[in-house]
Amino acid sequence: MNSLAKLLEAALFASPRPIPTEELAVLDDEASKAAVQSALDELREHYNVDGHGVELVEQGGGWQILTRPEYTEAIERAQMAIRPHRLSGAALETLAIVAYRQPIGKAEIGEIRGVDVGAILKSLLERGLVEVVARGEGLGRPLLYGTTPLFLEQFALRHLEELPRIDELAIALRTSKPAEDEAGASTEPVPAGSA
Amino acid sequence: MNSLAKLLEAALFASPRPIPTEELAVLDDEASKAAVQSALDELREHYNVDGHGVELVEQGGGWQILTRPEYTEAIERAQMAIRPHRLSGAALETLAIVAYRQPIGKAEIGEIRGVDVGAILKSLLERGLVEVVARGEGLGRPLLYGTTPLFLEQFALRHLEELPRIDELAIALRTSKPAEDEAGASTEPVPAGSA
Amino acid sequence: MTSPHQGATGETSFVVELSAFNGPLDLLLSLIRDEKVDIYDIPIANICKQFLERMHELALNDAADYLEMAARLLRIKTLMLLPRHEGLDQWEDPRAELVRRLLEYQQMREVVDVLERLGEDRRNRFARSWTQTLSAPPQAPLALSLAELLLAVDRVLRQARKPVMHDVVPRALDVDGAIAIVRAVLALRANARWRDVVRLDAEPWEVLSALLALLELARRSELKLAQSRPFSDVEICRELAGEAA
Repeated sequence: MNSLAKLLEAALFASPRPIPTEELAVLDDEASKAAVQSALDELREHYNVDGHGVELVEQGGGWQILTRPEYTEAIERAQMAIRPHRLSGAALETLAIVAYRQPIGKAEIGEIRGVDVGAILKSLLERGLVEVVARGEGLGRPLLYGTTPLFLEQFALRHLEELPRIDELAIALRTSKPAEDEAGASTEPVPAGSA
Repeated sequence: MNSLAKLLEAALFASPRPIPTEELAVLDDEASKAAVQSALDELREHYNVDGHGVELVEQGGGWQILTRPEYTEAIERAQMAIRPHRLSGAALETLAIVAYRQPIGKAEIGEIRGVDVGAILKSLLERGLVEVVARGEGLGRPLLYGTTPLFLEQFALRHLEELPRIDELAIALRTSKPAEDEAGASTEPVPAGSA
Repeated sequence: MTSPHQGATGETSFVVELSAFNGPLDLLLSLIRDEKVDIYDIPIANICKQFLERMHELALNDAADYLEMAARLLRIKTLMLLPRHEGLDQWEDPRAELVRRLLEYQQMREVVDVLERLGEDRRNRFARSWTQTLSAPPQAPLALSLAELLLAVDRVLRQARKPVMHDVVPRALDVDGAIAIVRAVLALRANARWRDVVRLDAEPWEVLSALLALLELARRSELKLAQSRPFSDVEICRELAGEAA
């Protein structure tokens, strides 16, 4: 490819929106509009002839590099198949507190964990594991959170009462096999006083 | 290019983040990890030999297509993309300490830098370059910080071990031994595992 | 920022000057470099004097971190003046701790140079900023196990201060929670129905909790319960006598 085509490729790749031909001409003072047009043709040809996963298309008032339609399905499928996401130790702790203390406000969770839990709570909400179940009393009527049916499903619980009582916890921990190996534990951000 | 290379190109084009090899392997059930690796090599070769405005790099825990540096200025001048701000010296110092000493608390960072690092740490957290990875022992159970995958990405590192080892630095100094027993910190110079 | 060398350029602003050095150790290190003195044998009186001068020039007199370092330097200077006892071979150099810190800092500055170079390289390349919306991006499935959750509970219990967590028990019924829900609903409107305070897929304990909550609130005259005919939906009406908001 000629150097103008390479420059256009880089610019089209980096730009967050389609770029019209006239704007592309700004990239190189010395390039005429005709030169830009022929460089675009060269780039498009190159993607087509050479066998690429992407193509150059003119749409939305400008030029864009798009992935070819025949690959979109595989990409979407792959996003589904991406290895299951493990919750971080911090997220699990927050979830545990919500499960045992619901309905509970953000401030109270933060007090127990000793850190601000806003971001973690947000991601648990997005994942559908907790939800707002009420508003609390007092200043600002804080949102109170509880666990969702999905939470029960994910942990294979029929209802919340199936969670061991705190005073039974030690026994439950001894009998239940910790998920997998140390792989899980090593990514555990919490300094395990136990493990 | 072979069809796997084209598929990988499409997937890499579709993602603003680096994609790890294992996730790329999910794109095609029939492709072995070796096949994915050789397709990646083919793609990288193609971009290099054939003269493209972009290149394939391995960094930040995965593979990513990036524009070649020689086009950056023109693209920025044409305001088609914006370069991220350069980090301040104070931010870089703090990052350097976190990278080498993680997990590390605010007080300890401040001691090494000789200044209070609260504000800097907050902005690094907001930028997603460091995160809370644990809580320390002792008074108040201080938060301990570590670097994120985004840190690797923004400094074009494949993993933390790519940073120079402490004993490779010109100023050789046995620093006070890191943490205590943290499994991660046992490999003296650079704590393993970015996770 | 590499080694920040800038002669005090006249009357530059406070902020600019502050950012010229990344802290007292940075300033100290630059003095040591400028004076070409051995870091292991710092002429402390001289360096201390210069440090104070630069602090003054740079208008850093109010910066706590710099003040602390100045105090430290003065203390070391005093200790160096104390007569050493001839017989005592156990003399500990008062500068030792400072030297250790300076070396540690200097080492870190080397890493900063590396990071700066790497960061600059990366800044010179653009990643794809426009992403094709394929379809709604599905979230990766979750891998969760009850054992993991219980371990998290255990950690929380270990970490939590006792007074906060001593009452952590699964509640068979959560009447307080249900009361909060009912009050929240009634805060929004004067009339509500059973279905407004109990979700359709409510667990039995939630249903019971809600029922007890309604009865309790009725007893406290915060609301009135009514049923227009048998088996119809229960109507919940706010009572003005309810407690002050």
